[in-house]
Amino acid sequence: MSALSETLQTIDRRYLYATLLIIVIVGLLVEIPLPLAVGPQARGFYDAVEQADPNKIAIVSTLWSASTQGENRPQTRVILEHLMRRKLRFALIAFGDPQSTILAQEIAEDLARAHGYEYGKQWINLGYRADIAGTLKGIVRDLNETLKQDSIRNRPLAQFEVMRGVHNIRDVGLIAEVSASGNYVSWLGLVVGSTDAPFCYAPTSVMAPELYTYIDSGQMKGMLFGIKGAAEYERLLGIRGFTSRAITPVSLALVLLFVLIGLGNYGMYASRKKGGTA
Amino acid sequence: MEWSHPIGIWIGAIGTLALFSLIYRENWLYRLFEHMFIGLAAGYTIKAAWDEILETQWWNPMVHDGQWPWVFALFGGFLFYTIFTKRYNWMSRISIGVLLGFAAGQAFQATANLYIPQIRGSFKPLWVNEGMLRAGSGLTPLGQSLNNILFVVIIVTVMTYFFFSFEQRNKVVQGTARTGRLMLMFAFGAIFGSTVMARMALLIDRVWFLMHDWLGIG
Amino acid sequence: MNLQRFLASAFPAAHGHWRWLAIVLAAAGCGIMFFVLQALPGRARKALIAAVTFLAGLFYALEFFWPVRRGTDENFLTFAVPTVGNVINVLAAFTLGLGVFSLVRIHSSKIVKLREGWPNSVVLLVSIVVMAVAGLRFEETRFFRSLFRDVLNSFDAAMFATLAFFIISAAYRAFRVKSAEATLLMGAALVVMLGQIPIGQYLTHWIPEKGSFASLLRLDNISNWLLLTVNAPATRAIGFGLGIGGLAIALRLWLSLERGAFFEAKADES
Amino acid sequence: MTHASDRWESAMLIALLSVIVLVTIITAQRGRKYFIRRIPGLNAIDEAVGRATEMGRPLLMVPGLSALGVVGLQALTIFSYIIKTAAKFGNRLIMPCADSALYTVAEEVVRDSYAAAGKPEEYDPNSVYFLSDRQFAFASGVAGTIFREKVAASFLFGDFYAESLIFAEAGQQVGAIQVAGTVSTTQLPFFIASCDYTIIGDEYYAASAYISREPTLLGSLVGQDYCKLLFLLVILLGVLAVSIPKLHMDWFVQWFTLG
Repeated sequence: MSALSETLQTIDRRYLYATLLIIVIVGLLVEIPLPLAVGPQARGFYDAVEQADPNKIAIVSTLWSASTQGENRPQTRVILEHLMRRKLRFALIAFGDPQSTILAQEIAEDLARAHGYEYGKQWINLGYRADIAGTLKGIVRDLNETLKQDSIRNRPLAQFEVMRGVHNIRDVGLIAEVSASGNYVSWLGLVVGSTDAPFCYAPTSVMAPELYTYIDSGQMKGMLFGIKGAAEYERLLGIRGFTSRAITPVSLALVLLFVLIGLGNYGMYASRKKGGTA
Repeated sequence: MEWSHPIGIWIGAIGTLALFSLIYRENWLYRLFEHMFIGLAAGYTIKAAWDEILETQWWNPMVHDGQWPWVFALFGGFLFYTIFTKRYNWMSRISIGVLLGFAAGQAFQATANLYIPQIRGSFKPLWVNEGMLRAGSGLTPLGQSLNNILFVVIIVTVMTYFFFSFEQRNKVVQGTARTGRLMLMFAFGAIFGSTVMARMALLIDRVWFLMHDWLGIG
Repeated sequence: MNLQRFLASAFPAAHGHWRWLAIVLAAAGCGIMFFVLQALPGRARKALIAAVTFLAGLFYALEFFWPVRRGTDENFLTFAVPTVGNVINVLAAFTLGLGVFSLVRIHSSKIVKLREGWPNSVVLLVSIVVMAVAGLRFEETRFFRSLFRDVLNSFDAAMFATLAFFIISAAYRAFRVKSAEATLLMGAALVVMLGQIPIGQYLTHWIPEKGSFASLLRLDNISNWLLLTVNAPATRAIGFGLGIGGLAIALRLWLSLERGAFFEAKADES
Repeated sequence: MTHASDRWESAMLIALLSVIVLVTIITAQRGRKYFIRRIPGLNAIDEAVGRATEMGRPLLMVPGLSALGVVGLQALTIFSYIIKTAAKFGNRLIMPCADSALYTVAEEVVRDSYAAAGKPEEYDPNSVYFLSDRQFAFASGVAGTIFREKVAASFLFGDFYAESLIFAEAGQQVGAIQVAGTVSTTQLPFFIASCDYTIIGDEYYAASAYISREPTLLGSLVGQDYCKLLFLLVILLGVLAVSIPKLHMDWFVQWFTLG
């Protein structure tokens, strides 16, 4: 028995890596059609976009680089898909990582073709800003004076049809951010208190647990819990995108981990019961 | 216009495999692609700093619109670089001080907007009757009351754990603080599970890129 | 007292060829200021740093606390908030160069001295130039887009994806549950995660979602309950502590109250 | 709330917090003695040093990826306490750094700590070294050292990110006694599950304040405690107000209702 309890505790990591890789490949190829329940937070996000004021513009802020595209790219895609379905005007803005501007632009261009959205008429990219707090304080007061030009055509904002009638935060109907960091603190601290536009957040799963206190206090109207949140949103939109396929291997990998932790601890427990070394 | 190109996909795929080789052992191929990655990322930072900010918010206003005071912003920016010298590096503390000062000044409004709504959100009635239930919450008044009591108890116990300016000899306080620390474990358990989920999603994106974009499977 | 008109008259915009003259004069002014600064004794330097930091903070503190004019949402400083935001952004954009500058410095000295691994440094410097030039001059080309999308993105994503392997092997070996705390942590992780993924939800999907006491046993309901009724107050309480701590640090920095080896030594070095 | 005048009472609460913290800091700097309790984490450190010295193998101290700032400097304060405790037993010290600026200060702190413990000759200049500023190169380098040296105890204090689990796993593998402390909440689960003791959130600041006896830190921490008490009092009063409508304390609830 002690040989088994010993091996259970020290499975060589190469086998673990191989098992994980196999599980992910199989999970991507063979879809296990398990229903995914749509949680209240993803529904909150969906309802906020559904009920957003059509005469006002939506701001979609992106704060992720390719390092977390596995979660943030599908989230950005489902949010923009929903905005375009509801024919809402939106403006992209990026903070944190300079790459965010182009990453969001690419997704928006791709979806704009499918929805007949024209750059400058229904949507615009306001580019990247290095300092977050100063920019957000400026946007609350005067959007054009703070941001000056768009990022793609480098022309003053007033020249774009999508920005007509948009002067400050009171002309914004929805604020959504897709982020790999804790930047919600700047929005909550400097913007959300100055408007009644709903504020929704799409963090990587790592950040999600910290946000439930803001959902409870009503400061955040909705939240997408990493890749799972994106998969729930795809179900709400009735589309089968990448996340609906990816959620299966994610689940299998989690099950694998819990099984391994169980084995490791059982091995330790069994060997300790016989006075073996822990 | 197309965003990707077969040659680019090949380089990306080979780079992905080279960087994955780190899990086996640090090797020269990993180091080569890591240096290429650091260089490309730094190069992109230069492009973004100029295209997105310096050209539109500093160079154009200064040169085309005649707002000459922007020259002082260049001087402020230059002072950061004195950090690389021995004699003048104290001057970098001036520009750093300006940025720190601005951030510190915003702390008042940020703290108010971040924490006052959470204090207000913590005013939860310990006894809930039918009328006070949120529509569609699916909870009975008793259920909501128990939830509210638990919520307030956890806030009090966890906050007690983080008091340092008086000795925790009193048994009740000690018990409250220890309960607080155990309650924290629920929060950390949730973070642990979510972190694992986040990392798996990143791996799946890469494996799908290798399978679908590169090899055309699936 | 309208601060905006006063500033506009104090710093009038220059037009036509006057622009270049104004810029050159201002630049000369900065040059002189550089030598004046260097001539300052240690005590005056510390006072200057403290004053500059205090004034920068005073702008936002005053703009927040000063009562607004009746019927409007502004006080005498609010007009300047966008411009100040631009100034900070420009300064922050200059700091982006610091990382690149130190990278170039380290790796070029590695090449010059032919230290071990210098070929990788050459690759690094070439990559910086290729991406910077492609991004600034050839942004609308398929070359740049593929270099960005297929190459840079792939490397960035791959670097972080290796974490998935680390976390599986490290978590498996590190989590030998030895204390009550670790047991509680693992139990919470198991329940919260099972309630989030389809496989976990499938175990109890046959129970009605709402409306009956049985629905309390659904894994996704338990998971949401744990997140909203146990995890939320715990993170909120930690947040209060860290938030007040953040305010305290902001005050110490704003008023230069920070003492201790690092802050003293730096300023007195002359 | 864009301006304080949107809800004066809430703004005054924040102003009151600031006044409290400023008063305690300035009085502490003027010599007033403030009491900070000894957090259990420091007992765990003493116990770890004691058990480690019996094994005679080296002690590892890692300041994480912290840059030269508040968190990094306080990690060095905690390390100096450990060095003073362990100096008399003569265990070899290993301290790899990931930030070149922090490395220069770390060298000074370690040398001064040995001198303060009356053992200047024990200080080995090679014990503190700059390893790499790349996250994973640093992590795998430190893990390699842990396995090669079979360190007896591993102290992880400062800013940690995704690589935290690599340190914790390596230490667990060689059976080292591990004590960690960080303010990075997202890394705490991994330290709690694999280290013998973990110092959480604000405790990190309390540990370094207790050790350094630095007036500003002590004053600030005591001020923060009073502010936390104030928050707790407001919450309890609020709960009372909404639980017992007969008290007619709606005015109190309105004070903290924004927007």
